[in-house]
Amino acid sequence: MTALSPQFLPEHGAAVPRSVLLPDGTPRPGVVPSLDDDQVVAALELMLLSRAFDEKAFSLQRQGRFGTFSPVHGQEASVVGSAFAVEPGHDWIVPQYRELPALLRHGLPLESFMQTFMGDPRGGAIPPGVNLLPIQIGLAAQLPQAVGLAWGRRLRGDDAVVLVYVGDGASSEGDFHEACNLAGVLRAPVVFLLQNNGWAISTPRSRQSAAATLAARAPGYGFPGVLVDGNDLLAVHAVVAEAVTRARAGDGPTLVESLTYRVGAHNTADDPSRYVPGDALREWQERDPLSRVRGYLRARGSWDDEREIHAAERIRARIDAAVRVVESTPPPGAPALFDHVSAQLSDRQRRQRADLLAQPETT
Amino acid sequence: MTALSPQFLPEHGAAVPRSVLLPDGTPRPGVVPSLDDDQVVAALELMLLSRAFDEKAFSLQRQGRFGTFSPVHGQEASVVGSAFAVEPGHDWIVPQYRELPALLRHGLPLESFMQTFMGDPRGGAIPPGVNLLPIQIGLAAQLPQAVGLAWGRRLRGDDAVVLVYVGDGASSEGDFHEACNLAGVLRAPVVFLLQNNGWAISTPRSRQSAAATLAARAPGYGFPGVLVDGNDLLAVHAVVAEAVTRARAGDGPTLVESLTYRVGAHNTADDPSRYVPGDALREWQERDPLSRVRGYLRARGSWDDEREIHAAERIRARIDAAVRVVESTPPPGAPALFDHVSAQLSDRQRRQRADLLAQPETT
Amino acid sequence: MTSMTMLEAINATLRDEMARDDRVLLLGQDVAQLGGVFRATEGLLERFGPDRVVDMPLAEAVIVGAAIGLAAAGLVPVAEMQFLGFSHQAFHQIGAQLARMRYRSQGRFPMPVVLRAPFGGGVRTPELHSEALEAQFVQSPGLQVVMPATAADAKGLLQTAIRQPDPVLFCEPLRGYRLVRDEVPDGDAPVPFGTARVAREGDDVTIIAWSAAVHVARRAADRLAEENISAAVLDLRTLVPLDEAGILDAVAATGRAVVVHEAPFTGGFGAEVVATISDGAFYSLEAPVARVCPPDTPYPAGKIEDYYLPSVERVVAAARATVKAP
Amino acid sequence: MTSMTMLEAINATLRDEMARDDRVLLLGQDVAQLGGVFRATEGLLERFGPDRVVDMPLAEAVIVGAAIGLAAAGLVPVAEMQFLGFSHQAFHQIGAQLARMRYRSQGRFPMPVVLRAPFGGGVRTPELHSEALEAQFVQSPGLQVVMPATAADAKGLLQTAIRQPDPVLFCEPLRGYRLVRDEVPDGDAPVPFGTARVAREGDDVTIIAWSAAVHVARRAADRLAEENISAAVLDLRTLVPLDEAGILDAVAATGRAVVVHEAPFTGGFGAEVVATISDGAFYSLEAPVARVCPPDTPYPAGKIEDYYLPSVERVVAAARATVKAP
Ligand SMILES: Cc1ncc(C[n+]2csc(CCOP(=O)(O)OP(=O)(O)O)c2C)c(N)n1
Ligand SMILES: Cc1ncc(C[n+]2csc(CCOP(=O)(O)OP(=O)(O)O)c2C)c(N)n1
Ligand SMILES: [Mg+2]
Ligand SMILES: [Mg+2]
Repeated sequence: MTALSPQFLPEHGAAVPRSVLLPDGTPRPGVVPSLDDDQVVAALELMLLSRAFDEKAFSLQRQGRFGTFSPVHGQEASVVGSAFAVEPGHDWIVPQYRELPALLRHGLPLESFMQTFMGDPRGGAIPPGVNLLPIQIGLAAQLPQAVGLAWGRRLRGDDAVVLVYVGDGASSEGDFHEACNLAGVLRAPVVFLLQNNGWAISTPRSRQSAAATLAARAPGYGFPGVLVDGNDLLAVHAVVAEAVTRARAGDGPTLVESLTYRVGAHNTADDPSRYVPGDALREWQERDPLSRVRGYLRARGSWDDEREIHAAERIRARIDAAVRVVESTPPPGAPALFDHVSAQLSDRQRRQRADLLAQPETT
Repeated sequence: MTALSPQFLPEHGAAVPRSVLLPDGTPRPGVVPSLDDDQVVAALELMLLSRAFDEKAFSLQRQGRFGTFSPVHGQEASVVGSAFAVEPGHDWIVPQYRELPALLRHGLPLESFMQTFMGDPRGGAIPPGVNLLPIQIGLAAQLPQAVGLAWGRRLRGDDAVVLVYVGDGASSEGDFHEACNLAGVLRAPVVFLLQNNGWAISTPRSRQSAAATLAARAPGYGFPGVLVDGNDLLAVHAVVAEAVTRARAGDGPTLVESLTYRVGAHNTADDPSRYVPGDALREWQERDPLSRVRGYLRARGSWDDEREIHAAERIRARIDAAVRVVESTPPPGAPALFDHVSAQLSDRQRRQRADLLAQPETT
Repeated sequence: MTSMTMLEAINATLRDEMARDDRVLLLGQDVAQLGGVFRATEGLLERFGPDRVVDMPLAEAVIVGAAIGLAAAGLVPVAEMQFLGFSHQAFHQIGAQLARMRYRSQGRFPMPVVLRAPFGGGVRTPELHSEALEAQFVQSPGLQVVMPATAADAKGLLQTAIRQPDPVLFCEPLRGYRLVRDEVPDGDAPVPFGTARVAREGDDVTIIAWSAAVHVARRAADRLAEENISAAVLDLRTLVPLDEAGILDAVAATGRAVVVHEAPFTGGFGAEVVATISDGAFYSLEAPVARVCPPDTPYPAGKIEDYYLPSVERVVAAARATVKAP
Repeated sequence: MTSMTMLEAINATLRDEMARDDRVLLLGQDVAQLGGVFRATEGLLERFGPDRVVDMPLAEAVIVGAAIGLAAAGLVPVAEMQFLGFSHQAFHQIGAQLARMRYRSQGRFPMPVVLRAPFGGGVRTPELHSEALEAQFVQSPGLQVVMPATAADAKGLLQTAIRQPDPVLFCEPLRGYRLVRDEVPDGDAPVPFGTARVAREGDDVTIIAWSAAVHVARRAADRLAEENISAAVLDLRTLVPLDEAGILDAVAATGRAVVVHEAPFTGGFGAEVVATISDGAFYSLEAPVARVCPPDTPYPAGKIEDYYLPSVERVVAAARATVKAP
């Protein structure tokens, strides 16, 4: 009885990722890059910083000088390309936890980020004018907040756009649905940047959802969805920039699924060799997002070995300086437990604070 | 840069509802009804019972003899058509709270249902062999449970299908998303019957979601979605029967959006005149699901005034008998607080129980 | 002073606060067009328009989550949970998010958010509508838990809740909405958090309660007076912050106490009250503090609700036993 | 007897229970292929196959909700919340659904469901991983709350949890996973719920604790012994059901008590313990029961975690003061 069969089929969720650059960095014929060469160079340097920081964080962690950290490795184009589509100081970024370069671009001091991963509560401080919500550990909880923020900024009369990150794993949480749905109803100026990196710890994307793509969820919320090659800096940038334009114009949210890969461990405590198939890993390693940008810039004469070496030096110096700063910062003391808990401590909290400070040293 | 624009657009979520009968009950040319006349008569009688019970419940409630009750009025084809597509005693029904006739068909005594709405905990008892989960007040919470049930029955080796109901309002809850997504991953034998009756209390469907249809969410979970005219008994039945067949065959879930209308109050405590536009109401009253079935059966010589009168008498007698039974049942006493809380009461609960029974009468 | 029901006091206070501060906005299920299922927000859509009184999709987590974002954007959201029981759907956005945002951001994002939520027994609701869940929220440092018993306090505490910069769970007793009526001060009359109210003076025993149970306690005190037992009634008003000094003073004066609440016994906030008294008034206490509250069973169906809830008789019996204790 | 860590005991018990009863199945995030982020379920996928050890999508509410449905279908699900903190995302499926299903269906659907959840401090986790949330679950009548401190109890209580027919929240202390090692009985050794364990005898003061805090209490008792204070340590093992008689006996023997836990002070389960003692041992109590627990502040970042958690020194100081009290 085909006249009665479903109008919506699983295969309607399939799509070919949008892309701008071929794997070697050659632009597809006919596409006009949405970033000029200076911008692409700046983006590449941020990607290089991110890659270098990953390595540094792992080595510090192995020495007990850093906490559990989730590297960006493999996803640099996805994070940086999207972050370059919003304006620091005006637009907002709401992170999950694997988006260091986006936070840096928006003005978070590297030192703050490091402090957080070194267990110092003061790392949570976000300087005034830096338009970020804190990194989020409760997966997908950032999404309803991002929608409220976008809505609120519009009510307050500015045209800021909120770019919110979420993982493929976190997209299974109820908060993802509730947030997308509300954003659609309100036509809130928000861009959902779903980084599909193939994994949620050990759970592969195929086990996370039977959907052909996660971008296909967008029509179910009444707004556009786009699947983009997440290892293609220029494609991610262009697609997100278009979404930002729509949002700013009052045309509502977009769901961007950035198809990328977590090339390495979930975090410093993880052993991916227990579950990641070797060939998939190799295949994605070959699609390294940094190489693609290098290829693109080299062909345009805007990048070469010398620049690479200088960039690496500057990056190393910046990271080392940050390590020195945070390692030489005196640790917080017991009173920090009570700092910023609320505008005013209650009588009971004040007594607890006094008692604690009067206590013998803890061992 | 159209080569980069979204592959998924809001308009991809639109669809024309599947239907079998024209408003006057004439079958569309070429469609073969999926129920024979005896079945349709049985369905109509159940719809009539439901309508009659709605009225009775309102009048009892006004007299203080019944609690807050949500009528089925307007949605009878949607509830009954879908319930007729599953097999009592083998398949399972997991209700929201507005599906009385489905529960009756699956074997719940009318008396139990009434007891529940009269505040008697014993109404919650579901007789062995009656394959129902309890009605659900925590909206959408039934959906994850239904998926687990479907999965579990398959693990236990039977081919039962679970038909779970959910409202358009409840479909905004995170549980809707999590349940659909898991069902897709597991290819669980479950049919999601989303009754879009236009309202969640006072909140119109247009304010609930910007999606063109809610059925359009299915590809985002990797299974088929179908929009059906929910006031068309035969269309709802056919569409759900097809989904049940798929589920039973191991081909996974289906999301059925049944487009219908709540013709009346949300419940006995509600005043819809505060928010329901009069013309919408009139329009839908004209699309009464009962009339359509009557028209269909009359044209086939299987229904007439005499049958209608007899049915009404039988129904009234059945309802009156149920009212008598429940009103003459002695009320539960204080010990009922402790019945079925757990297999064994703890020492503390036993003491609480003894204390309570020793207490002076409550006023 | 104007005589008002709690519902009228809440409605009027929301209206006045919205008029006073244009950053205040209301969001929730059915709050705008319908004016709330209990009419707590009636007339506010008409007065303040759809940008400030907003019907939300049926999804509690995004109501709270959006309120967090709105607060981060500089607004003062007052969100309604249609019933406290359904705040469970938003639980992860409350303790781990809303309550911690100021701390997590080290002061960058204070959260002037009020979550209003009706709850409580005695009105024969369907399942999950009546549960007294306050004790599940007090372990969320950063969140204040406010439980008015009177119309005057509903106003005064709601004014404070909206005006101070930290998040508040504001629990409104269903039973009190239309049944509780008292004299409400006109104009500004914010009631500071953490100040319990002596609802009745007394010498022999102190009955401690909050929300609707305060009225049970008062009726019990009336009954006890007939037996020549003079019972004081202390209305805590806010559980977090807790008026420890107020509790200890009230108990020190009588040496005996009874706590009354609608939540189940084990782990109910009554335990904290007993422990607070034990900590601070151990040596002046002449008898164990009695707890009058429901047993450790699920909130029951309407026909047996009265057996479950603390009754005047049970409070009287407990107070009597406490007073008679050696 | 075999010497095992808690993690080994849990892994072995899951394995044995799955072998014993083919209705038992495991579900959770990363429990199958990876064997759990802590390896609690390591080797079980290989042994029992993908129908019985199931990696779930990243969504806690549907993990608990599905477990409810699985139980209704006749299975015995053991679901893992990757961390107790994320059970908040499933909170509405726990107290209002899982715990009430037997009651709601008047006995038709018992819920033999175990929710395993690691939690607790001392291991420098990222935010939201360490919170001690037990007090938020004890107000869910129908739900049992189990908190083993030793490897032997992890086994014995988990055996009971899986075999008895009602839902259990089974909280596993992160700090104990690899650090706690003790002699675990071989074979069947279920530990009944509601029976506290005397972890150490003593005459002067009774220290009451559960989960990882039991070890802090024991170390404090060692330290107190050096001062000639003889401290008993009582490990509650299960909070619901609560071993009231065990508590009262232990406190009656010494007349003095200290409660230790990792959850914030106000409304922590310590309050219930104090209130239980106040109810039942008022006249034998010689000093107020002290509570040693974190302040009413959010669980902090790693560098200040040690200031927050109850330390041996703070327990010693509290016990000493309690013993010296007039
Ligand atoms: C609500 C919640 N559940 C579980 C976890 C534990 N957890 C931390 S990271 C992670 C996987 C996240 O996967 P994804 O969202 O795809 O992000 P990715 O790590 O790939 O960037 C899990 C399960 C958590 N932090 N929050
Ligand atoms: C989780 C939850 N939130 C809120 C409510 C209060 N409530 C009861 S019915 C209802 C509207 C339900 O709308 P819908 O799902 O469309 O079902 P319908 O009433 O139209 O059949 C609401 C908000 C609830 N019962 N559960
Ligand atoms: Mg991922
Ligand atoms: Mg509806």
